[in-house]
Amino acid sequence: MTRTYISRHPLEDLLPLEPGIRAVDHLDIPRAMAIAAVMAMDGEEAAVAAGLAASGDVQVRFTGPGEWLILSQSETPEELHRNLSLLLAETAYIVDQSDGRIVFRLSGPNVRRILAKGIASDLHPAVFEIGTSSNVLCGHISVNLARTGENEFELIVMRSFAVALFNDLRVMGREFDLSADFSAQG
Amino acid sequence: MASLIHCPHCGVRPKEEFSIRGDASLVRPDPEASDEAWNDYVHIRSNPRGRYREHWQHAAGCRRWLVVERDTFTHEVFSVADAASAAREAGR
Amino acid sequence: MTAYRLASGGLIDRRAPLDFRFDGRNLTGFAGDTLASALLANDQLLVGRSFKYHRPRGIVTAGASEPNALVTIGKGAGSDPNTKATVAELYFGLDARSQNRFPSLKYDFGALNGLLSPFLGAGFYYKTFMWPAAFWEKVYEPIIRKAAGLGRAVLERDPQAYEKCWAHCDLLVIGAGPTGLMAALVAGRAGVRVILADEDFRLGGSLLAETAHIGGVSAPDFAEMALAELRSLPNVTMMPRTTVFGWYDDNVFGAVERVQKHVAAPQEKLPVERLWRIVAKRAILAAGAEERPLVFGGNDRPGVMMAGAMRTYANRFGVAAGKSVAIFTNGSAGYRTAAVLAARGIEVTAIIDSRTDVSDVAPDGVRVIQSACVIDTKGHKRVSGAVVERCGFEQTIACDAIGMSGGWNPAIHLACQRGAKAVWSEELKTFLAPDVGNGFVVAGAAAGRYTLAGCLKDGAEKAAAIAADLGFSAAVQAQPAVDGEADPSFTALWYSPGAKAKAFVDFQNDVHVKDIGLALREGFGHVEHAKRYTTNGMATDQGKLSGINATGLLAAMQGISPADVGTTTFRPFYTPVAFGALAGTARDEQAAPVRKSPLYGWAQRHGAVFVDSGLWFRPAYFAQSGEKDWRESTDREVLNIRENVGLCDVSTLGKIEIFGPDAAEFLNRLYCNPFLKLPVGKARYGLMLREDGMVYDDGTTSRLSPGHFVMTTTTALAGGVMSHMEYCAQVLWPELKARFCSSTDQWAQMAIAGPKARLVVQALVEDDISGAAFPFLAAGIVTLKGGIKARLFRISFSGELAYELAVPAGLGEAVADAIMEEGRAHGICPYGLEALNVLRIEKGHVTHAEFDGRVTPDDAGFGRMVSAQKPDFIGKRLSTRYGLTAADRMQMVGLKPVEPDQHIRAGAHLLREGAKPSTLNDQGYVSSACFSPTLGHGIALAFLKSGRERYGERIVVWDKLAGTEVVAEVSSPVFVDPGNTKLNA
Amino acid sequence: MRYSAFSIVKNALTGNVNWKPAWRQPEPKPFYDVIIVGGGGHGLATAYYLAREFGLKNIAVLEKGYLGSGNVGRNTTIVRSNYLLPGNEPFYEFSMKLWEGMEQDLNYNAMLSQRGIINLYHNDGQRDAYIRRGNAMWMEGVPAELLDRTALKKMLPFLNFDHARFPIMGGLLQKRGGTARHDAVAWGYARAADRLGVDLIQNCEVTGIRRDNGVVTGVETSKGFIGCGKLGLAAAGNTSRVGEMADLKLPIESHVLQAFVTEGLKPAIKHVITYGAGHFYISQSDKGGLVFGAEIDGYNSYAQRGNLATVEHVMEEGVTMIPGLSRVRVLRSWGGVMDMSMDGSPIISHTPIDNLYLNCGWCYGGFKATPASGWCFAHLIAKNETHPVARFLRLDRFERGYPIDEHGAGPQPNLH
Repeated sequence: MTRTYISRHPLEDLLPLEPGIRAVDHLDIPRAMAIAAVMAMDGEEAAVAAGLAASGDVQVRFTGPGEWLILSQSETPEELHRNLSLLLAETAYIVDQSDGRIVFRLSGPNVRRILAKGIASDLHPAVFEIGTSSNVLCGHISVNLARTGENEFELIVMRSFAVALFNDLRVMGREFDLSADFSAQG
Repeated sequence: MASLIHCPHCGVRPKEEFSIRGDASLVRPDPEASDEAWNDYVHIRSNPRGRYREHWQHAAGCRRWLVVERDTFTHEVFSVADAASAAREAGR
Repeated sequence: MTAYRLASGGLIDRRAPLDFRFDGRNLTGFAGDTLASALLANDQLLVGRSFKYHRPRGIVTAGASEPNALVTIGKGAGSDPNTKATVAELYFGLDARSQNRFPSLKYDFGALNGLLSPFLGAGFYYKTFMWPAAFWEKVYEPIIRKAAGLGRAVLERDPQAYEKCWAHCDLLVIGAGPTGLMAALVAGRAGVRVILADEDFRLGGSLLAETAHIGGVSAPDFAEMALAELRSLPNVTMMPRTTVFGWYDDNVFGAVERVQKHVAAPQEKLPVERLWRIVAKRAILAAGAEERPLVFGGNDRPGVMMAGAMRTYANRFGVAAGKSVAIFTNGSAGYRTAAVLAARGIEVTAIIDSRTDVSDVAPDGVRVIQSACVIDTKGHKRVSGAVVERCGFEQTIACDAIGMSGGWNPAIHLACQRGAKAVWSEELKTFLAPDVGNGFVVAGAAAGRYTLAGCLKDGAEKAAAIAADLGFSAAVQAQPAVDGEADPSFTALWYSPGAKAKAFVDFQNDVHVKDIGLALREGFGHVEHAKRYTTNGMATDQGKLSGINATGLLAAMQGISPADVGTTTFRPFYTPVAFGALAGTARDEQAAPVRKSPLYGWAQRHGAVFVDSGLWFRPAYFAQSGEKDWRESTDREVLNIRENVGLCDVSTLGKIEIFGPDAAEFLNRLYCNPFLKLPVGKARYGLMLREDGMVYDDGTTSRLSPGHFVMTTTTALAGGVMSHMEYCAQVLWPELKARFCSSTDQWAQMAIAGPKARLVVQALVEDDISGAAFPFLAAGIVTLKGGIKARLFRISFSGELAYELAVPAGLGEAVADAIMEEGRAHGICPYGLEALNVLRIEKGHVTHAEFDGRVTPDDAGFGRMVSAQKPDFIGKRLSTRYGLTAADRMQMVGLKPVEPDQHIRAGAHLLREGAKPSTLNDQGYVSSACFSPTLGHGIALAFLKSGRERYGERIVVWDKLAGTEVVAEVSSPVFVDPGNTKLNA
Repeated sequence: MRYSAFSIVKNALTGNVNWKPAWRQPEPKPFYDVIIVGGGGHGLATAYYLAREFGLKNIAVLEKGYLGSGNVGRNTTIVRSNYLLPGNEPFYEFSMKLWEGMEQDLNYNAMLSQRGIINLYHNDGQRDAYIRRGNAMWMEGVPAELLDRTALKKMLPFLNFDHARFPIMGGLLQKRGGTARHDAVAWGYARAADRLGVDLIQNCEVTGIRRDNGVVTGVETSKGFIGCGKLGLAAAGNTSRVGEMADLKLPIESHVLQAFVTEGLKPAIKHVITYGAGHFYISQSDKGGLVFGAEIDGYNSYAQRGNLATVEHVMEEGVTMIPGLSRVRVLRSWGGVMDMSMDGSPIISHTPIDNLYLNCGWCYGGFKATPASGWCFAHLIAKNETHPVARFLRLDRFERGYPIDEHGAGPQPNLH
C-alpha cells in the first residue's frame, strides 16, 4: 500500500504567537522553502559564484569561501537540486538542506536594536549593506544573517536550533512587542 | 585580539565565534620522520612571549581555519590568513 | 523643609517630593536627589559601620568612590547589598537598610573590636589564632567570618531580568562633564558616530555643581544647552546611568546601564540592567578627577567629608553638609568650597590650611589658620569639633562638619586596566595615565587639567584631532569664556603630623597610618605587599580614595619619591558589576540552547521520558502505564527488541557528507582502519584516533557513490569531529580534493532493531531488502512506498538484525508513525537510551564510557583494526610509543558477578582477591554496568590490567563509595550472540 | 621573632613598634649550593624544605618582582586532593597532609580552612566518572563521599535545583578540601626559609643560564652573575622563557586564567563548589568576598589580563549554578599566566642538563600543590632522585607514552 507523508515545521505548535496581532516589528516564518548547500570544487569557486549570480529567482547566501546556501521559494527541493546540478555540473557539490535549515524573516523599525542583543557585527547600513549575508553568532546559536532591506533581515538556522532561536528572538524583541507568525504565502 | 578577530572571509568578529587550537608554526612530520620529530610536533611548544602564530577556527562563521599572527603579551594582531592558503604557500 | 535642606537652589524638583525609608524610618526627599543627599537632608549622617572596628561612619563623598555609605536597597530576593547611597538615584518607596551592625546602627556590639584594636593591627591574623592548632577552624575562624563581610546576599532567585547588547561607534566619550560634553559636541558636529556614556543619572558631571559661568550662562545651563544640541544630532547616542567598567583588547569597552534600578515598579519587558559591549574605533576618557582625602587624626568621624562633596551637595542637591563647617585644606580648592558654602548661607567656622603664606582669599569673615593641621576630631556620631595644632599650640574649633581637600587624583583607572603603569607627575603631585596608544585618549581633569577652561579646550581639541584622524573635518570654535575660575593648585600633604587619634587611610577596611608603618617595618614595603598585608585599597571602592595616599605614605615614610613606590595594579571593574548584568539572558533553562530532534514530538506522544545529552534532549525510556520505574520500562524494551522489534531515534548522531575524488584517501588518513577500498553501497565501522594514538571517536561511514561518502559520528563529538576534519583538510592536507558539510539536521534517522525488523522495514520500502539483496553493512538510497527517497543502512548497535532509516527531517514524525503502524502486528515498541545502553553492553559494544580519551584501540579490543599497511593516518606514529603498547595496560573485558543477584556499579575499581586496597594494587575499573534482562543478571564492561589474558579469573569489584565488594568472573566483553548470527540473520 | 600569644600581647602593649621584618633583604652572594628561580609559592616552599628537610645551608631564591608576585598571590586559593589517576592522587594527598600541618610547622597562620569541596554532577556519565574518581581516592586512603540530589539539597539549598538547564543530580564531596589564605602561604614559607638562612633576593631577574661543558654553573641576573652548584626552575608561567636560556624544549604553553572576587558579604557559601556542566568554581573568603573562576581564555598569553567574552561566560555559569548570585556585585577580576602542560598534569623532573632541575606544568592547579611541590622538588634537588609520590611527573613521560591525562583531552593544553 502506498502512503502519503505530511511534513512538519519545528515551530508548528508555537505559532502564531498571538493570532491576528502583527506589531511594527514582526517575525515572519516561511513554512516551506527549498534550500541547498553548494560547495564549489577546488579551483571552481569563481565559476560557481558567477553561475549562481546569473541564476534567476533564487537567493544566494554566503556561508564561507566557495560555499553558499541557495534558497528558492518557487521550486521544490528536488527541482532546486536538479536545476543547480544542471547549472553547476562538474563544478560544485550540492546537498539538499531544505529540511535541515529553517528561515526567519525579521522586519521593522527596531530590527537593528533587536539583533544587537545577540549579534556582535555592526549592522549600520553603511557597514552591513543590503544584500550582504554571512554566518554569525546570535547569542549562543550560529545563524546565517542576510540584510534583505534597510530594516529587513533574514536568519537561517539549523533545524534542531529553530525553537531555541525562536525563543531567543522573542526575548530580544520583547522590548518592542515583536510579533511572529508563519508566512502568508506559505 | 582577545576581543575581536578580523576574519579574512567574514570581517571583524567577536572572540566568541572562534575556537582555538594552538601553535600554527608546527608542521606535521613525514611518516618516516624520527621519533623525536614526531614527539616535538605533538608535545613540544616554543611558547614565546611575543610574536606567535596560532590556529583559530571561525567555528560560528565560515568554518575556515585561520593563522593568527599576534603578540602573546600585548595581544596585538599582526595578520590573519586562511590556513589552507598559508599551508599551500608553505609548499604543502 | 528638613533639617539640612537649603531653602532654595539645587537641581532637584522641589515640587516632586519622594517618600522613602531608611532603617524603618519614613523620610522624604526630592526627584533629582541621590539616596545620600536625601539622607543628609534628613540629618541621617550616620549610615554604616566600618569593616573591622565597626566604627560609626558617615557619608564622605558624593559619588562612586564612597567607602562608607553602603546600604542594602530593597527586600528579599530583590535586594541589592552594598549599594552606594551616593550614586543610588532616589525613587518613591525606596527602602534602604544600613549594614554590618548588630543590633542596630546606633548601638553595635561589633564596636567592641575597637577596644581590641591594638591587637588587631595589620597582618595580625597571620601571627595568631594558631594555638591550639584545632582552634583556628573550630573557634576563631567562624567568629572572624561572622564579623567580616558587609551586606547580606539572600541567594534567592532574582525576580528581575537582564540583557546584553552590542554597540559600535567611531568615538566613545566616557564622562559627560565639561571635557566629555565638549568632545562629544565637536565630534558630533563633524558627523562622527559618537556614544557619550556617563554613570550619573544626570549628564553634566562637575558642571552640575559648578558656580562659575561659561559664556555668560551658569554651568548647569551650559550643560543643558550642550545636551540639547547633542540630542539633536542623529549620529550621537547618549547613555546616562551607564558605567563603563572595563577596557578590553581591540578597544572593546564593557559598560553596564542601569535601566530600571531607579523605578518603583519596573516594566516586565525591560531589563533591570543591560550590559553593553561597545566596539569603539577611538575613545576619550573624560572621567574627571577625585578629590584626595587628608589623613589626620579622627578623620573618619561622621561629618568629615570631602570638601568637593560638600560643594556638590550644596549646589546640585540644595543640601548643607553641616550647619557650621570647618574646612581643612592643602590647596585652593578648600577656599573654593568655603566660598560656595558661604554663598549658600552655610556658616564656615574656619579654614585650616596646611600651607604657609598663601594668596587664596577666604570668604568675608571666615577665619583662616595657616600652616596648621587638624590632629583630632571631637564628637561621636557626628563631629562636634576639630582639634587644630599650629606651632605646637592646640585649639578646638567647634563645627558639625569638616570638609577635607587634599588635592586631586585624576580618574585614570580605565586607561591603566590593560597593563600600563601610572606615572608620577612631580609638577601635579599626582599619578597620570601614560600614553596608551591612539585608540584611547585621556582628556580634561582625568589628564591633570583641572581648570574648567582647560577641560573645555582639551576635550574639544582631542575630539577634533580624532575626528580628523578618522577622516572627518572638525572645526574647533573658540571656547566659551569661563569667569570665576579658581586656581586648583595644592601642595602634597600625605598625612598631618601629630595625630592624636587613628588617622585613617582606607575608611572601609579600617587601615590607618600605623598599619602602613607596621607593614613597612615588617618588610612589606612594596606597594603590593603593603596592600595585601594591610588590606588597604581592597575594599569595595578599590582604593579610589585610599590608594594614592597609601603610596604617598609609603614614600614619605621611606623618604623616597612616590614615583619609586608606584601604584597597585588597576584592574576591572571600575566599579562593581552585578553577576546578573554580566550573565544577561543566559541563565536557568536558557543557559544553553536546546537542540530538538525532528522526532521529539513523536517521542513525546509515546510517553518518552527525556534526558539531556549534550545540547539535545533524547528519550531515556518510554514509560508505559503500570511501570513503576525506569528499570521496568527499560527491561521491557530490551526484551522486546531481543524477541520482536523496536524503534529508536538516532537523529542526533552527527552526519557528515564527504565529496570529491580524494574523499576515500581523506577518510583513509583520518581513520586508523582502511577506507580506500570500501565498495559503493557498503558501510564500515571506523575508528578515529587523536595524533597521540588515543581513540577520539567512532562511527560508521558509508559510500553512496564513488565520490560521495556519508559519515556518522557520536552525538557527543559531532561538532568536534567536523572541526577535526576541517583542520585535517585545510591545515594538514590542503592538496586533497575533498569537501564536506554537515547534514545532521537534514535527516530524521531511526534505528529499527530486532528479529522482526526486516518485516517492518520491508513493508515500508519498495526496494528488496532481503538478506541476500541487502546484507549486513549494506547501505544505499531506497524509495518509500509513496515515493519518498530515503537512506537505508544495515548497521546494528544492539547486536540484532537492524536497520537505520534516514528520511528528510520534516517527514520524520510521519514516517515514524508509519513504522509503528506497520510494526504493531510484530509487537514493535519505541525504545530509548537506557535500553540502547543495555543492548550494547550485552553485545560488548563501546561508547564514550569506554573511549574516555585515555584508551587505545587495542585496549578496547580493536587492535586488529589498526592498519599496519597504511603509510600514514592520524595517530599512527605515536600509537607505537612504549607506554601505549605495554603489556600491563588495562584492556576491556566483561564481568559477571559470581553471585547472580549481586550488583555491579560503573566506577567501581578492581582488586585481586585478597589484595589490600591501594593505588599500587588497583587493577582497573568498571566503565559500564547494567542488569541484563536477557541473561537475568548483572553484567559489566571493565578495563583490567592485561585483561584479555585473564578470562575466567575471579576479581573483586571494589566500590568503597557504595561500601560494597562483589566477586566477579572476568570474561569476554561480548555477552550476547558472540557468533553474530542474529546480526547477520 | 617567633609568633606566640605572648609576642602578640607584648607588642600590642608597646604600640606594635617592635615587630621585626618578616625576612631580610640580602644582597646576592657570589655562589650558592642551590639557586631556585622563582620566588612564588613553589620556589619558596622548595627553598624551605631544602633547608629544613634536607639540611642544605647555602640556598638562594631569585625573584624578578616581589615575593609571591606570581600565581600564588593571584588564584582562587582552593586546596584539595580529589584526583582520579595514580600519577596524581598520591602526590596531591601528600600535599594535603602537609597543608594540615603547615601552620604549626611554619609558625604562620595560612588560614587553612577545610570547608569541604563538592564537585557537582549533572548526568549518569558524570556520576559514573565521579564514582570512579571517588573510589580511586579511597584506594589511596583518601575519604570521599558521593552525595545524591536529596543530600545535596539539604547541604546547598541555594543551588539551581528547579530551573537548571543541566539538572544537578548530586556531587562528590571531599570534606578535607577547602581553602587557604594565598598570600600568607608565600609569606609563611618566605619567613620560615629566611629564618633558616635562605637568601630571598627580590627584584633579581634571571637573564641567562651559564653552562660549562653541559653542566650548569650559575645564572646571569639583573644583579650580576651568581654561581650555583644546582639550579632549580620554578618559574610557572615563565618556565618556557627561563628554560630557553638552557635550550630546553618544553611541553608547556602559557595561558591566561581569570579569577574574580565579589564585594564583601556576610557568610553565605560554606563549601568550595564546582560546577559540572561547565567549569565554574566558587568559595567564600574569611573577609566575606566570594572568590571564583572558570576556564582559561583559550589562547597563549603572557598578559596577566583576560577578555570580556570569558568574563561573561564565567558569570553565566555562576548564575546558572546559583541563581541567587544574580544581584551580587563582582568587585575585581584579574589574570594569571598558567604553565599549561600537554596532559594537564605537572612536571617535577630531571632535565637533559646536569644540575638543572625542573618544576612546572601546574596548569591552574598549582596552589594546592605548593607544599608537596616544594617538598618533592627539594627531594629531587638534594638527593638527585625523584620522591616516590612524584615519580610519574617526569618530563620524558610524553615521548615514552605515559601521559597523566585527568580530562582525557589529549595533547592540547587549552582543553585541560
